[in-house]
Amino acid sequence: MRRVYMDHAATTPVDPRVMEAMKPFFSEKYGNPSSLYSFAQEAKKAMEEAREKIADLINSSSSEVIFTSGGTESDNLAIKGVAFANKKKGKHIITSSIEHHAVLHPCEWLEKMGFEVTYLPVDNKGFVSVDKLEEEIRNDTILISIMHANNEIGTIEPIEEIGKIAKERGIYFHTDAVQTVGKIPVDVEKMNVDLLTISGHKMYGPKGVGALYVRKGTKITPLIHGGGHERNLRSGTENVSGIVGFGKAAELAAREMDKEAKRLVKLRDRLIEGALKIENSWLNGPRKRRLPNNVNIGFKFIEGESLILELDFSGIYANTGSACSSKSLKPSHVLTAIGLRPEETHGSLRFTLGKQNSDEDVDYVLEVLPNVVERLRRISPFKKDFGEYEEALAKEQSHKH
Amino acid sequence: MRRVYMDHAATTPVDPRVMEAMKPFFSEKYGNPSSLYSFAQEAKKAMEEAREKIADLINSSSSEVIFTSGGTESDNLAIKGVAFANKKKGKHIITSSIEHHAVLHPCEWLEKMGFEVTYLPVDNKGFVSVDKLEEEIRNDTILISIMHANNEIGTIEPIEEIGKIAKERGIYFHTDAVQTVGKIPVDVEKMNVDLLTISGHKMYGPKGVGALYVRKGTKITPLIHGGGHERNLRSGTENVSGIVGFGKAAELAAREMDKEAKRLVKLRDRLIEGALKIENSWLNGPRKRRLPNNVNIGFKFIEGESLILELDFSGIYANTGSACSSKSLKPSHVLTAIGLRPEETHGSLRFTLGKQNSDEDVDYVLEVLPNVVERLRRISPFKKDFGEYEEALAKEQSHKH
Amino acid sequence: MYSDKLIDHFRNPRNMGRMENPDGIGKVGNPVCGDVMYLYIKIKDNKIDDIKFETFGCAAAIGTSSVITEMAKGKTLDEALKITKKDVVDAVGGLPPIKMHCSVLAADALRAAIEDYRKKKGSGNDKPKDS
Amino acid sequence: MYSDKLIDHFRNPRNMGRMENPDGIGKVGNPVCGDVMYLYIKIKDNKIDDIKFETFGCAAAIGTSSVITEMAKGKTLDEALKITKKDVVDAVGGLPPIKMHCSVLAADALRAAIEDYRKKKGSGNDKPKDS
Ligand SMILES: Cc1ncc(COP(=O)(O)O)c(C=O)c1O
Ligand SMILES: Cc1ncc(COP(=O)(O)O)c(C=O)c1O
Repeated sequence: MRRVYMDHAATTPVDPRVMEAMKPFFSEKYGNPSSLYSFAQEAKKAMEEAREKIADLINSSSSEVIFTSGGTESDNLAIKGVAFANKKKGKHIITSSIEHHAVLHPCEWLEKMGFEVTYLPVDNKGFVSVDKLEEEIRNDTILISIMHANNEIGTIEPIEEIGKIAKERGIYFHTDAVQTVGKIPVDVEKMNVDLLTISGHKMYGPKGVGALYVRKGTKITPLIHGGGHERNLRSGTENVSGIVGFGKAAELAAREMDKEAKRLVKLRDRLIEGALKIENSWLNGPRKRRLPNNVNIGFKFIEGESLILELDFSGIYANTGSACSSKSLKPSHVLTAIGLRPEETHGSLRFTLGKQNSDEDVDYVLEVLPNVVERLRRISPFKKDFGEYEEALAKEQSHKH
Repeated sequence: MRRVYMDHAATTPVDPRVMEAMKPFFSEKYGNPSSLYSFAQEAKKAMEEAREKIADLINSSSSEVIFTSGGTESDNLAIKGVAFANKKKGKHIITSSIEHHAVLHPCEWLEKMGFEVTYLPVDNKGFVSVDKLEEEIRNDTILISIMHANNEIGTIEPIEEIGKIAKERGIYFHTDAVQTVGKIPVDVEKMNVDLLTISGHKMYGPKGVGALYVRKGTKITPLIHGGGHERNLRSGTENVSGIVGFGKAAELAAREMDKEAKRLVKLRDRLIEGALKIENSWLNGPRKRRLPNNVNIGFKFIEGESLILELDFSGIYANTGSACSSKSLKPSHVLTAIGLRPEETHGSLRFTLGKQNSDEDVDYVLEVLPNVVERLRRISPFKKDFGEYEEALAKEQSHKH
Repeated sequence: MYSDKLIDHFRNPRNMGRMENPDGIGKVGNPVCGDVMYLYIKIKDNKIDDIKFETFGCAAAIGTSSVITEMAKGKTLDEALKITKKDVVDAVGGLPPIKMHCSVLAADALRAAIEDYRKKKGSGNDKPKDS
Repeated sequence: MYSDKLIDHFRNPRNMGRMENPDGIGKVGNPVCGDVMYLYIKIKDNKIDDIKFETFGCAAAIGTSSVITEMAKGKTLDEALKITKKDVVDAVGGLPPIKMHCSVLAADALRAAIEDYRKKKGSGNDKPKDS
């Protein structure tokens, strides 16, 4: 059976060249970078080279790159770190309602600790309004955190503009760039950001490694205290093999990203068009200013988890914002924020393309998908409209009287 | 040149069998364990098997094992997590003065946040006094954190006894078992601990993965908030390959640890005896209740960093508590706590043995070490005593008058 | 995550589809929450002679709907009413904890369909069909 | 971490050892901090005719001690006094930031030795040896 992995926003395979680069650092060059002897200094050197590569990819200096265990930790470090270090200056944070949980949940926790957070709404394509953001700035606003691109619906936010405002007002600005670094150009100078989150496993590096860009001079408290690694901002023996792999992934991305993005845009658009031919379907997120690899289609009358499983039987791996697929049984906060009705959020299907995907993969998905949707609709009681259910319910009830 | 790695307390190589177990999880079974489709569920399954193996090694249930990025993060999660979750109950924490910085620095940070911490002294072998600890317990004590064994001088603390007291008094008890898990038996039931820190790379697993045992019912706040992984206690896409490797390492340790510990004790004792033949040297830490792999010798009149480099030239990789080798230029807090004078702390040399080390390695070290010490003493101005320096200084100064 | 049994019922649902002129309909769940089950029954000699379902929902919802139709078919109404959520869970070879509510839904749908039948019969609004 | 040059001086220290009857001794550093340098000089025609060192400390301390003896040897006292910490750092091919204080120590030791010589000479406590 053909296998088509289209869940690259969830995670990516490790590029074989990345694996090759990592290999020596498990059982051969296994020294602890903090150790003094030559043998361990090899590990240290490799780690610093990786740092340079990450820095190059985002146009920062390498001393501004802090390695972490992943995107979630980086987001937590940025948000809690700035909050704790600047609480004397103020207690107000601005973010959006479509951030990843790795941003939203630290914010919610900070609210319990006495901070105040404004969650900006977005429009029906997922865009944050720069004007609205500006209105919400207060004298005690210490941090703005707006993601570079949304992981579910692919919306690319107006980061440069927001950065400019933050800079003018002297407010720290963090962006979660987990879905963009290595996929589209990211430049911390142009974007005017003070903090930027990267995750290794979203860009063909290994899982368990990430980075936080921290602009020189940014006041930030560590999340993990200890031996003083990473310029005292993140202690713990460094994941050397992971960092080396991450560095290699950055090097490859810097070289190959532009061409790959162009290729993916074509696949993406073909997939979107093809999927929208299925009736009672719609595109979530914008057509323009959208991640090159993101496709998110809503299908009426059916539910996403069963869609995912049906596709799985055909070797297609995709994702959904359906509540039934989540640990919390809550529908996607992103789809809700762009105005979908709850029953519509359930039928969303996300394909995120990547290096392995070809034109043939898109053909295959477009061949399988209509049948799958059709089969589930046959099982569903809603042939025409969700409203039918409510009507039926109302009739039943009036009947009883 | 012969290469003798004797810094296993700093980090260990990845066991080839561990590497073998990890391999498929980089570029083949790379799915995100949170994803629904069968392909990703393979990763999830492997991760849960690893969790079982860790649980088996420490006699816990697998649902009590939380994966983290390493020992430092686990220590931070345990200490800050319990402190934040129980601050209404009290603000007092008891720890020892010889804990790893991954425990001490979170405690110091908590002091800034309004908590109060008692740092227990230790005796001249590094043992915490159980009586003293009991005296320090207050009504508002919420956490006791005492390491299982010290990473510098190998002292194994009386954890069972302390655990019993903590249990009686209803105080959470955390132990940093980074240096013991996989080396000597660790049993969370016998030890009466509520939280226990493990690090993968200290037991022939990969760097960048660790675990925290959290006894069922323990009130603890997450350090890293986000997607709700690890029973909501530690969010972030899981380091699947690392976790699988860590699990394999635990499986191997469970099987091989007893035999290996016996072997290492013999090497250790031979190395201690041989090194102590060098004049003006002494053993740091106890003879009994000492880690099977730890040797820590002090040499007068010379400094540890230059010792490390000299040994490096002979292919021997060791460690020191010398200030000159540390990022902070402060001498080892552990050696200071057991009563060494500052000038003595500088001349400490730590060898920590491991799987690769053989009798021949010990022979080689015992052949090289006396020459190295002798050469550095020839360079040193202190031929007989550090006192000579103070005398000379005093003489010079009286001269001026 | 799911048992082979459940997957089989999801992929090859038994008694799936709409029923014309059912003797009872059970409609449970809510599209807002993501699971809706319609269960249709035809009764003959106080037994479930035919049964069909339509489900909007996850694989567990579809699988449990399918399995309960198999379990109920041929049973007397009283027997059918004794089918518990646990019976459903066992019949699909177990469910992940987070999906347990689907088994409740299936049992509820059956109960609702039977109640609907009894209500209609009792009220005489719809004459029960006997042959 | 260290340059090859520094490592060379650490492994093959020049002018190492105690000097009997030096004309000046510079003792700097503190064993408590982990670095102590003793610098011994012999003066002839106002020039540093011989120089020796003893050092307790890290590789950087030993290496910079060694290199400064090479730099100072043969220089007039005034020339020697002009050797800065930067000259020492350059001469060992750079030092890690955290080790910069070692270069200061070496320059200080030389200065202290020359001062010691001048003091002794001036005070006449020790007659300067001219030949
Ligand atoms: C936008 C965004 N932020 C943060 C994260 C979390 O990153 P990680 O999985 O590396 O913890 C993800 C991915 O899950 C993401 O898509
Ligand atoms: C006793 C002890 N605790 C904690 C740590 C930190 O563990 P990790 O290196 O995995 O962060 C170490 C090792 O550095 C250790 O020896």
